[in-house]
Amino acid sequence: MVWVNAIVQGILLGGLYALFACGLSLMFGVMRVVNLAHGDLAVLAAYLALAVITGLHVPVLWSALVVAPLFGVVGYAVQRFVIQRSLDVSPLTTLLVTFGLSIVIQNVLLEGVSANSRSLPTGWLASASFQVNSQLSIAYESVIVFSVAVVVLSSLQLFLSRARLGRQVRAAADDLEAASIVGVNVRHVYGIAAAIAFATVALAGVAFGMYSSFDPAAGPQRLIFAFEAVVIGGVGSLWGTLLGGMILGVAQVLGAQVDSSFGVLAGHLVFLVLLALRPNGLIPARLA
Amino acid sequence: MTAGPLLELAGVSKRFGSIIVADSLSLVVRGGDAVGMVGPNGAGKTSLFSLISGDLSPNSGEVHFEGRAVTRLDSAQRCRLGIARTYQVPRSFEHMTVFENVLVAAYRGAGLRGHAASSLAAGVLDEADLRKQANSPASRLGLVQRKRLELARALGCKPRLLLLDEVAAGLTEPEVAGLVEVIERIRARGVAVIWVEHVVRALVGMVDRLICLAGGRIIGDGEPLAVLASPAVKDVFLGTSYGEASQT
Amino acid sequence: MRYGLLPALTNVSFTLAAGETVAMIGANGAGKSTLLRAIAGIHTPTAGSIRLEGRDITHLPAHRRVAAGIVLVPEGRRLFPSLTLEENLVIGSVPSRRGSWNVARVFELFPWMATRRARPVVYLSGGEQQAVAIGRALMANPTILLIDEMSLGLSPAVVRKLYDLLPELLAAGTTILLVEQDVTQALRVSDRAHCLLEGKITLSGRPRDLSPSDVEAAYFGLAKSTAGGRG
Amino acid sequence: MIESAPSATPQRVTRSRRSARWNAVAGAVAVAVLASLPYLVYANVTGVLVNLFILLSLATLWNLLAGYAGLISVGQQAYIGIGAYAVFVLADNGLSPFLAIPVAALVSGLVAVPASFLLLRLRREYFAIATWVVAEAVLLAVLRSDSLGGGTGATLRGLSDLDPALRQAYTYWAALAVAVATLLGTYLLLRSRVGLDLTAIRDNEIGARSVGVRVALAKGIVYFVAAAGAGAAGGVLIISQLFVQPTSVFSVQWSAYMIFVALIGGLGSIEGPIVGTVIFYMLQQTLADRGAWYLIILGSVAVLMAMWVPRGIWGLISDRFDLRLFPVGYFLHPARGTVKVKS
Repeated sequence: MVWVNAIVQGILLGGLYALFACGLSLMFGVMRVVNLAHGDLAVLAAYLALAVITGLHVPVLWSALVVAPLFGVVGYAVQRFVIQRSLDVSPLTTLLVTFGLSIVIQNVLLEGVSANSRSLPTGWLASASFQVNSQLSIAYESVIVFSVAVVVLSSLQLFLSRARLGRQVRAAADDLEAASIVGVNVRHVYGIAAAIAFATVALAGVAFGMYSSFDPAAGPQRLIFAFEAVVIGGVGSLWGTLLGGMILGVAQVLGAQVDSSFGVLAGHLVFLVLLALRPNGLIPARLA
Repeated sequence: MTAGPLLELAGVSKRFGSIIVADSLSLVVRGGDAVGMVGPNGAGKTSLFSLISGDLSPNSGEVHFEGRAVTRLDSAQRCRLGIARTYQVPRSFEHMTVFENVLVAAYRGAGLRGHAASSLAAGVLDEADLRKQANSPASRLGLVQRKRLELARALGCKPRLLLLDEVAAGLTEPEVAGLVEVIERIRARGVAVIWVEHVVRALVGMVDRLICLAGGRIIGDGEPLAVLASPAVKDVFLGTSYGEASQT
Repeated sequence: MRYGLLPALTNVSFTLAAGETVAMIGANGAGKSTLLRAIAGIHTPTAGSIRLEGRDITHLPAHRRVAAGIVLVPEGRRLFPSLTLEENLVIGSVPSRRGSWNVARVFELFPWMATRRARPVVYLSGGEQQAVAIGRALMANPTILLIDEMSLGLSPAVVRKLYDLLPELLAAGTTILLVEQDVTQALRVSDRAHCLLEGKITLSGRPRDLSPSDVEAAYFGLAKSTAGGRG
Repeated sequence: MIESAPSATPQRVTRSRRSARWNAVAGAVAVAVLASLPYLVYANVTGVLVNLFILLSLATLWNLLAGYAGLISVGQQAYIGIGAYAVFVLADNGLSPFLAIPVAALVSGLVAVPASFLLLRLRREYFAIATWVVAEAVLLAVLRSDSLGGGTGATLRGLSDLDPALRQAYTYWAALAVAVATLLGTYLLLRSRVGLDLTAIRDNEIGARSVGVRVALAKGIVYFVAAAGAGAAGGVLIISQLFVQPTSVFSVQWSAYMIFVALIGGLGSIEGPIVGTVIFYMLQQTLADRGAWYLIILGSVAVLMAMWVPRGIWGLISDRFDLRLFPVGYFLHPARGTVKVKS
């Protein structure tokens, strides 16, 4: 029963990782950019949510409705003015530039809010859970986060497959030049993809802040977990990302079951082994 | 010298998804041969070069060089065995000087060291008429000089089989004549040459065998003018019913 | 329309009149594709200018040229593999230009498409893919349609079928610039033809005024007098 | 039979356009002056310079990876940490910490060999993050190890009976030696045929392969050298601090330092990281009492440089003055007089 519990918790944790990963996956799938500042953006979003909650006295879920759209706008601007420019220089430059942004965000946070760790106040949700049986209890929070992840992934999937703009995103991901000659404004579409990615990472940041405490240096590990989920699941495949997140979550929780300090390491080892065996991920697929 | 063929392709096929770039190709080239290759866009000429040079590995079939199976060797290994190629879009080392570009080839492709390597490189630059540019970075060369650098770098590998992919494209008439002279000299040293070119007149003047490729298959192989005159080849180049059109 | 210098092209100038079909023939490597891609806005010419109805569009990005009515059917089809057949057509209407083309009319033109509308395009044959590429371009209601190597990799029967569609497109007043290796087909359907060799126009005229031997000579670059010799 | 090379006209090859003798003399003088500093200045100055030398070594090696082999690693801190812990273990077993530095370099290099089999197969984005994951995995393994002190860290033994002034001087010389060895090693590597291979690979990997360059081998050599150098720097680090704390020695902050320094100074030249280190040092000193601001400014400058001045400050300098302190090129001259003539 201990193991069943671990697997259930791991799967639910995987929802959070998938939420982190879908923006990364989208940006890599569409414009071949790995945003190394991804995790730090999530942490930044968590701090912003905290400011909204304490400033406006609203519950945590409402703060997400403020932070996510704001991040969307920022994402569009960052894509058009920073990432696009570095893409024009060389693909290596995007890595260096986003890494630089990562360090800058971390240290701005460090200066602005100190290194103390914080967490988002979730009120009664914090301790609420339902008991499946004597050994298996599930926290409402994890269920909410998992559901949010599934809803976000489904909406994204729906957007890409049905919406006019979503179709343009897929076309630009398939063939940049062909997209431009059928009249798609590729730079705008890239901006839209980045806006979505930033909005989802903001949601992930808020969810993360509900789940556990955070501090300015928490970003890189979020990035790594997100990337591991993407690679395990297969780049550009959204449902693969959910699967990847769940595999990573289960590996971490099972690892922690063996030895409390072995959890994260177990996740890394699963990732490295899979990377060695299948460099293209479990479900190699095109976007959507 | 061995009596066997220099290069032998046996039933080589290569697909990219549903596109077939080489359809069970078989081909024999002997030492010192000068072979021209023509074909419409997408006929698979450059892919065939890549299959010979090792930039691509075939889905099926075997490639033998001097009697040795090289199908599973990469392009660097094949180069060190004596197969050198040029690329249609030059792959110069932009931030290195012209001399250094060729020197890498002399060190690695030809396996020479020290003075022997720099002598070879210098000689090759003379041959390709790039001696004056020896110390300027490759990024400063114009397109025509870049094409010459491609040739020089391939020669720097001291190949026994040289694959030339459109080295004459964009050259003026006298430049093409000069290039043909250079390639004649290379041939005279016993190096086999396979030359893909759209400037058909450059080819016809120099090769003693012409291969026409279409749809990943060989549709003509033999004496150049005879190949160009054959109905199958005319069909591929000038259209399905060119004969009909010319009668009206 | 005027057109100038690119590395692969030297000082090429020509004009298109509304409603005519012009063929650009020549061996590969002659610069034909480069020319079409420059008109479509993928490359910017190093010198010279491109004008559409008197307006200078030399520096207009590709997607805005589509909105202005210049639409390219690219070499190798360039369909979107992760989009279905119908989506590949629908995305052609992104610039939302006014006109009579829509999915239903494309299906009228190619009835087989209707039954396979939800299929990914990778499962279509080469000829079918080419038809989708043409349909996609028509969805933008082009005033100038640029067609690059329509016959490439297709069987003669399919090529003929595709070319037989052109008059129907022309009926809508569309101007067509064809780049083609299949000389016979190109000459059959065009009002005027230019032969491009090594980046220069070497021969121009109405198809009926061009003799087959002139075309052959211009095409291979073998001057008639030396074609028989080795030199 | 095939004739050998086409006959070459008489020629002579040098490694720089001008004579490099004065560069060598100036370099030797600079090293001699730096080496005599412990006799001339207070220990707080040499203490700062120790950190500067560590950074210079790391940035030089990262530049070798990224600027020459095109390998963007954000996980070199793995080898810094391995080097530091190797010195700790060796000193614990009675070896002098100073003598342990070269051994630590070797240990780091040897760990890099199996890692390189996994990492060098990956494409650039995958490579970057996988190096980071490897560094995290090593950190987590160290945290779990009681014999290495776990999360609390480890204190270096074997230097307590040494006079503090002498210890500081020895530490300074060790740091200087590692920096000089790194620069000289990088210079010699780039001057060798491997250097030519690397430049060719960076400019055009397919082209390099097509002229016979063993791409995987060349990248493997660079990865090994960069890991060994980072290990040596880590060894100096533990000696200078007498203590190693795992989350700090394995911190990605190290990657930030080396990347920013190399980007600002200029990727793809030996001089770039030297220039970058000096700028870093000046900025750090100016903003010393303003916490993390120097990193924020440095990071922002590095980002802007990467986008708008990809070859960095040294790129601007060398373009304007045609200057090279470390000539690694080959120049072909017509022969003069009796110098090596071959017909």
